[in-house]
Amino acid sequence: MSVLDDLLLFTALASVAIIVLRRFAFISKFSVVVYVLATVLLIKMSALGYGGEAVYSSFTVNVLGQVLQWRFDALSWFFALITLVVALFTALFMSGAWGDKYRKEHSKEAYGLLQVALILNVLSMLVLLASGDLLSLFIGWELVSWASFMMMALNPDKVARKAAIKYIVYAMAGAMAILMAIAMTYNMTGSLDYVQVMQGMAQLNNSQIAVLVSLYAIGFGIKMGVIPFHLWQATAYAETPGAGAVFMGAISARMGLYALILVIVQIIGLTRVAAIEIPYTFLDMQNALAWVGALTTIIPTYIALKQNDARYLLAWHGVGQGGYMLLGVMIADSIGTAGGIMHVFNYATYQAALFMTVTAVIYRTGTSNFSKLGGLVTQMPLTFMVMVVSIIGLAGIPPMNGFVSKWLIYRALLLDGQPLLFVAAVIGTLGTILSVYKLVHNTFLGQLRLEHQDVREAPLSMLIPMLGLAIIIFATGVMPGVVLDWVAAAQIAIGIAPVEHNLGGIELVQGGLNMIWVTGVMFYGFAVGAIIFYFLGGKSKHIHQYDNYAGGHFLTSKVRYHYSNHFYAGLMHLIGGWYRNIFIKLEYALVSLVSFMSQLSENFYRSSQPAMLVAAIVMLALWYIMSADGSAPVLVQGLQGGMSK
Amino acid sequence: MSKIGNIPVNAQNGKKRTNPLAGVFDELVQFCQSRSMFMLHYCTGCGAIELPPAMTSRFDMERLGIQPMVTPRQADILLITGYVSVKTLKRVILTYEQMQSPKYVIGICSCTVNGGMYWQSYATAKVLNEYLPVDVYIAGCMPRPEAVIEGLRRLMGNIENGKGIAWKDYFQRYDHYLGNQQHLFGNDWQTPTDIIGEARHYGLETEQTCGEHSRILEQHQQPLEPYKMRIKL
Amino acid sequence: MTSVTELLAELLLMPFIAFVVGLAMVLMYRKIAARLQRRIGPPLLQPIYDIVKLYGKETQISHGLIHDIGLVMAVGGYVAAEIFLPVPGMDGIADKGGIITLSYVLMVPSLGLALGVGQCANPNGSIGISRALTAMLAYDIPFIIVVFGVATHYQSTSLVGMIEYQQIHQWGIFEMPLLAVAGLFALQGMMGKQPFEIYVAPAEIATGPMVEMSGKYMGGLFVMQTFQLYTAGVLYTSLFLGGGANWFEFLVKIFIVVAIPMSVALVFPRYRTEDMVRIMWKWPVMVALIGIAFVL
Amino acid sequence: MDNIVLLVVLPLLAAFLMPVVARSSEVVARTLGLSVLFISIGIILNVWSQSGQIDSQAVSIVIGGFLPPLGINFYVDQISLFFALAVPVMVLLFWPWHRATSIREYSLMMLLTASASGLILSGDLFNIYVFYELLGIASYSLVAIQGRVSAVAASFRYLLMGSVGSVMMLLGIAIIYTQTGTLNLAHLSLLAPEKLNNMLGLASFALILTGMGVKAELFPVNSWVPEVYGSVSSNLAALMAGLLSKLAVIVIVRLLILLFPQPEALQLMGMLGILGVLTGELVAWRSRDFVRMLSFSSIGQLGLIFLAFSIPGEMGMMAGIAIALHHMLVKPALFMLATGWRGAVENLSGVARRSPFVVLLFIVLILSLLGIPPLPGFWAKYLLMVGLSSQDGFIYTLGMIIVPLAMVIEMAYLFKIVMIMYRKDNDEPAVNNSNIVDDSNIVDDSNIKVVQKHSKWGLAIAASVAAMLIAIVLQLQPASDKLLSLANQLSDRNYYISTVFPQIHTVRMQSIK
Repeated sequence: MSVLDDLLLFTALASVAIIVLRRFAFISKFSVVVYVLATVLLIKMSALGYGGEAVYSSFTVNVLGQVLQWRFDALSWFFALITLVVALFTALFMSGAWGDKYRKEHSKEAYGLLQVALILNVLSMLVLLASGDLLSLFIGWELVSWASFMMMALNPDKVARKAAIKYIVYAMAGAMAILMAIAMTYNMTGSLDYVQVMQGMAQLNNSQIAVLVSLYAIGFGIKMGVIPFHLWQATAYAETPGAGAVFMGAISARMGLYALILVIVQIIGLTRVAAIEIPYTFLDMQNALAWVGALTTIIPTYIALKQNDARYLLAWHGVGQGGYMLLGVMIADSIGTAGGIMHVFNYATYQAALFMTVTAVIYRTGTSNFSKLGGLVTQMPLTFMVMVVSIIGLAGIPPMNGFVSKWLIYRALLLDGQPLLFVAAVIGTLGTILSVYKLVHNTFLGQLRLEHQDVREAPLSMLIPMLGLAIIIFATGVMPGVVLDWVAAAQIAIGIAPVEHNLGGIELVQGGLNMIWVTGVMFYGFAVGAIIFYFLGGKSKHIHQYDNYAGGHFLTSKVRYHYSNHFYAGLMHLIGGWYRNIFIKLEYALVSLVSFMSQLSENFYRSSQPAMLVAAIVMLALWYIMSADGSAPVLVQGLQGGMSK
Repeated sequence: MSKIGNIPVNAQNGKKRTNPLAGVFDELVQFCQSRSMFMLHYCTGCGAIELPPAMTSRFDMERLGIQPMVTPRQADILLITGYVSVKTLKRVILTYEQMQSPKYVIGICSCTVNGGMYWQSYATAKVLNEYLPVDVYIAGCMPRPEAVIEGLRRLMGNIENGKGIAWKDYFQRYDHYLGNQQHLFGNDWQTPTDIIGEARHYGLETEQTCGEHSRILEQHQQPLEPYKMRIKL
Repeated sequence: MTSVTELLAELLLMPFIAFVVGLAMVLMYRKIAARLQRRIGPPLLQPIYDIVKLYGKETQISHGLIHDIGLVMAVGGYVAAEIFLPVPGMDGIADKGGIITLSYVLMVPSLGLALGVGQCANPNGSIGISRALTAMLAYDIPFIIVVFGVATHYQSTSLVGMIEYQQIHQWGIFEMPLLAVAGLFALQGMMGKQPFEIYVAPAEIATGPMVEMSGKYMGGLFVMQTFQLYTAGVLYTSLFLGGGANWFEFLVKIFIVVAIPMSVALVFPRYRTEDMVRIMWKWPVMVALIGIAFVL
Repeated sequence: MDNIVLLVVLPLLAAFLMPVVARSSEVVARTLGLSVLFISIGIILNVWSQSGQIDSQAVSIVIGGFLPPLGINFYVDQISLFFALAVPVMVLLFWPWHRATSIREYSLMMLLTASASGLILSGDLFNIYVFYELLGIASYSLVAIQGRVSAVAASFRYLLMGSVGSVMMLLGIAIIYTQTGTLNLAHLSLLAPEKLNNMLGLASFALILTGMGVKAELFPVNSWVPEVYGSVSSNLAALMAGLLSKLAVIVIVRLLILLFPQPEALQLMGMLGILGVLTGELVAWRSRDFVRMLSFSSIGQLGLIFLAFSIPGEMGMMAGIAIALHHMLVKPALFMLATGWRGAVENLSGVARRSPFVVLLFIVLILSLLGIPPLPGFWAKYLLMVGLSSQDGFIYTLGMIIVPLAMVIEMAYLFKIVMIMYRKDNDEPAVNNSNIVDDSNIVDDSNIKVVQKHSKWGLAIAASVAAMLIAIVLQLQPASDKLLSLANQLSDRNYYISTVFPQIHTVRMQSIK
């Protein structure tokens, strides 16, 4: 029994236990204990994070001439760590007041099912991460998809239901693309074992690789929600019930990136991918994928900018941030890949924290609609603080961790000489800054609404995981070396030169990054600012929000003196017309096409003279077969020939 | 240009200051205050037309460190340029109360001094300093830019000499001003600003700050305590 | 590694120098404005008078803790940014950052200010911030293209490295004239001066972000403005004009750099937000892209 | 071993005796059918247990003492034995107990049993035709006897199509006979490479394919399916969709392997399979009626089976058998669940709250049907995909694209139902049944009763199927080995020939040496 066996077995048993015990009140505490223990088991494998040998499971299955096996390498370990940590925080988050309220509003069963969905998601992700060959990868992949579906389907609302169905259709399409690719891989290389496939890939020609890469990229890309498959994700994650959205938003879609790194970077190898020229463009396939990443940062980010609901805004950013990861990985040098992989960790921390803050706001106010919020900072200061820390991370501004990974990606693009991709990435970041300000402003700043005057801070059980995540966001921002160690190990595992790093960041001849210095100087600056502010000026008086400049107007609670609607009006005057819903129309066209074909087929099945139709078809077929031979009377000849015998 | 005598202001010049900077470099701060004045010109009447020439190239107020500002929060001087109708006065008072001390009021044109040609109007407030502590009046119908600048220089001199303390009067004798305001606007008069609270906060409260009029105010006043940032789980 | 004294000197002196130079730049701006309008303009020490007066206010309003912290972040962020900007003789810490870091550190004050203004609960302020962020989106795109081109050309993201390269070889403005032009255009937006100052629009949204700022809050913004002008000047000088071998050269350069957009600013009216975005995304971006094509 | 013949004879006898016996004693007549079924099962189990070798070795049973090719024989190998067992078992499972069934229906069921067993066991082309006709007659009548107007109409359509089919099949057989002069499969198989490996052979295959295809729900000749399944009882639908279609498929495949070596035959079948998958799933996507949806899904799945069998080589055979067996398990179970859920899918709103366990069962079944790992359906689909990708032809490439698309569409409509079932807001039937059921002129919905309760028997069947699926997952390794041996045996022509003509085998072996 290896530690991996222990981990998988433990999680599986825990899933069973949670399924059985889901209606009991202690299930929330129980699940927290489960995730703690699972994390401990994972930490027992922490040698992986520092360049240790891969851990194999002793459990294998022989089926149809394939050996299914499971193993953990540094990359899986890294992703598994994120998964378990996020799950732990999520479980903590939902264990207390939030869970009680959810139980009250829905039912014990519903809460139990949420716990079940969480553990099943974790289990399926661990199975996916542990996969040791393409077939077990696919099994894990499908398990993850369906576990996610279960989580999404827990929300009984109509919108959520529709989103869940949409998700699963997309996921199925992706899975089918992967299945096609796996079948082709098997036939081309004669095996599905990673090592053998890797060797077999060397024998393939470029067009074969091109087909495989596109199929795998489509399959994994659908899960990540890359352009043009981004439509499903935001609604689905946003509508997942509170704590579920925390988990899903933070890590679920990243499984796509894991598989993509594993298959396209590690097994196929980016040099092979880069060797494929795409006809009629100046791009090779690697560049094309990088562009997909870049577009994925831009388009969803700007869709997020238009959202009027905090959950949707965050979920759309989730899609957009996936683009950075893909972009980083596709730069293919050690810095870029490090940025892409590290961004998974950073993203998971701040996205989880952000979803938690929004859930906390919903918990207290019952809404996440920007038009119905505002000014909550006085009521929920700690939640606000966590949100600020996280949005600084999301926007990629120092000293939070999101900056480091984005810096790596920018740096790699600079070194690689990719001006347009660089600009695209920056456009994405700028859009992010715009929309995170909208998020924090419309929720927490501005005028407090009358009905929210008695809103209280989020309960402690929700605050603890939020603050914990905020600390992680800051700490890994100041000391990115901690995460970069793991990232470097993962890079070795996927066959890329590890990034040269130290505790504070990157050592580079042509300009490195030392976050300890940056943070130090920034805090020195803040200290100077504070001294100037607090010791050089007089006493200030804290005043009521209605004591406000309104051109001489007398403000009362009857007048809503708050700006949240149509927040970036000026910008939208210009770019508003660019939101043409082209992808939605594309999707609709596809559905219409299917519908049209379906109608055609139905007409066939309904035709009232089936027998005549059949006869006609058969006659046609016969005529074809006969005439194909060039001699029409072959039937007659044949019959005569037969008789004469 | 006629000489205008001092307007009676009953402020006591308490030495207590909230600003540590001012405590140390009292003179310096007063000097700077006199040399840097941001004015909010409340263009109530015809006098406003004299301000553009005063600001632009012909007379160039910026030589004196005077420049226009937009909101009461940023401004030091409130220029009332013309007659003040009752309706306007409400806004003027709100604007004044939203300005940050030290703050100064300058009444321009005769209308602000005694109602001027609107003396007989039922809808005009006649004497501005019944409602606000006016630092300087600049009489005339209308006063020329030279007169305006002269008035401003007078104010600068006052500030530099530590005599520009009319703003304290408003805090210290708030009840008096409030009474006049209530007399004009009716007893349900209230601004969203909390002058009494401010007076207490900055230690400017005297026995005349509150009185019978502020008691009337308290009876119907909307609560003005700011939302405290609180961590109440 | 710099010695402790040097470090301390940099930490203390660089923001202070920035402040003093920035004050002079503010004065220059007001003087240029006055001269262009045929006025005399403010006295020599007017910027100091203003700041001292604002800090010397007896009363000032705060809309809450975030209002205060926002101001601290705004000023503090710039203080930090100044330390990352290399000046003659002091570039020890600047070497730790680099141009990408600097660009993002420069967003911290904006973010701080945005948060502070948000808590002021005044829609004019929020509108101002929404416009300011839009403006940032507008000018940062040409600026970042320029940064990319420059960093590619010098094969470095370290400002110190870039300056060294230019002092050995040739000024960037001669090697990359198109990028320099585009950079100047972006600088105009970055300084928030005339054609692109819709976000303060005094008559329309009551100076936008500054609407509720009084006393030391406003004073903080004035300090921030000095830093802002200084940063713009030094950044451009470091990228294109070879930094400064000595202080005199350096100061001359940065004052000239700042004076150009200022002079341009005062003969222009104001663009609307969308027009600003449009013009920023069209001309400087185009010029910068052509410039990059030459660099690559 | 020779008892195997009884599998055909006994039910046939029973079928004819039952109406006669019923005149004297109805009880005896009713028990007669059941007892015959039990006897049949007993016989097969006996055979199975007696000769352990049957498990791996095929046997040819000569009937009447005349040796093939002159005499007729039954060919018993693993797959035919399995289906011979499946016939009585499934007939028993879906026996029309629960109603006051007329003795005629029992009689017809016996006829169905006999002909189905005969069909799978026959080693002779003409017998196959005869049993096929018998099977047809039994099923037309069974459909018609359901008593509903819609059932009669559907039956007529079925009859029409079936008749055309049998004529075509007869024509095909006639061509084969003129070419080779024999009808024994083994003998034909010997002659096929030289005599049937031409256009004429292909034509005869096309004719037989379309003829048999009527039962096997092959693409152009399957438009009876939705009407028939929609109007008969779920039991009969389960039997027809689950068992009879697979029997026809297996027979077609056997003929294909033995008689038609040309690749065009495979391609033809593959093409029809693809069309079946595509149209079936597409129409199912539009259906608003639960049973119709299942019927079209069944057409789609049969298309998959044809496509799988059209892949040359062992992989295709394995895939075909796997999908066929899987569908044989899952589809009847789904039809069993449909007993409680007839009518418009909109009416299923809120079902999950009333009967959560049944819905869970339904989900497990459809997940397997969709091929979600690690459920058995996945392995079948995996084999199909690997098989398809291993081939080069246009058909297979098309199949590679169409099959995943069809799966996505299938998933979309099946999970639309699941979501409706879990809907909370609307527990009342959303719309009046008659408005929603497809306005097809054939379905006479006035007679469809919305039964809101499942029979316990049906649920038990569905539950045991689900349990079996999970059991297979736990026993993947033995299951895949078994599948491999089944496929090997089915695809080996020489093995068939040498089993029927042991002497030829030895002669060949010697000649090779």
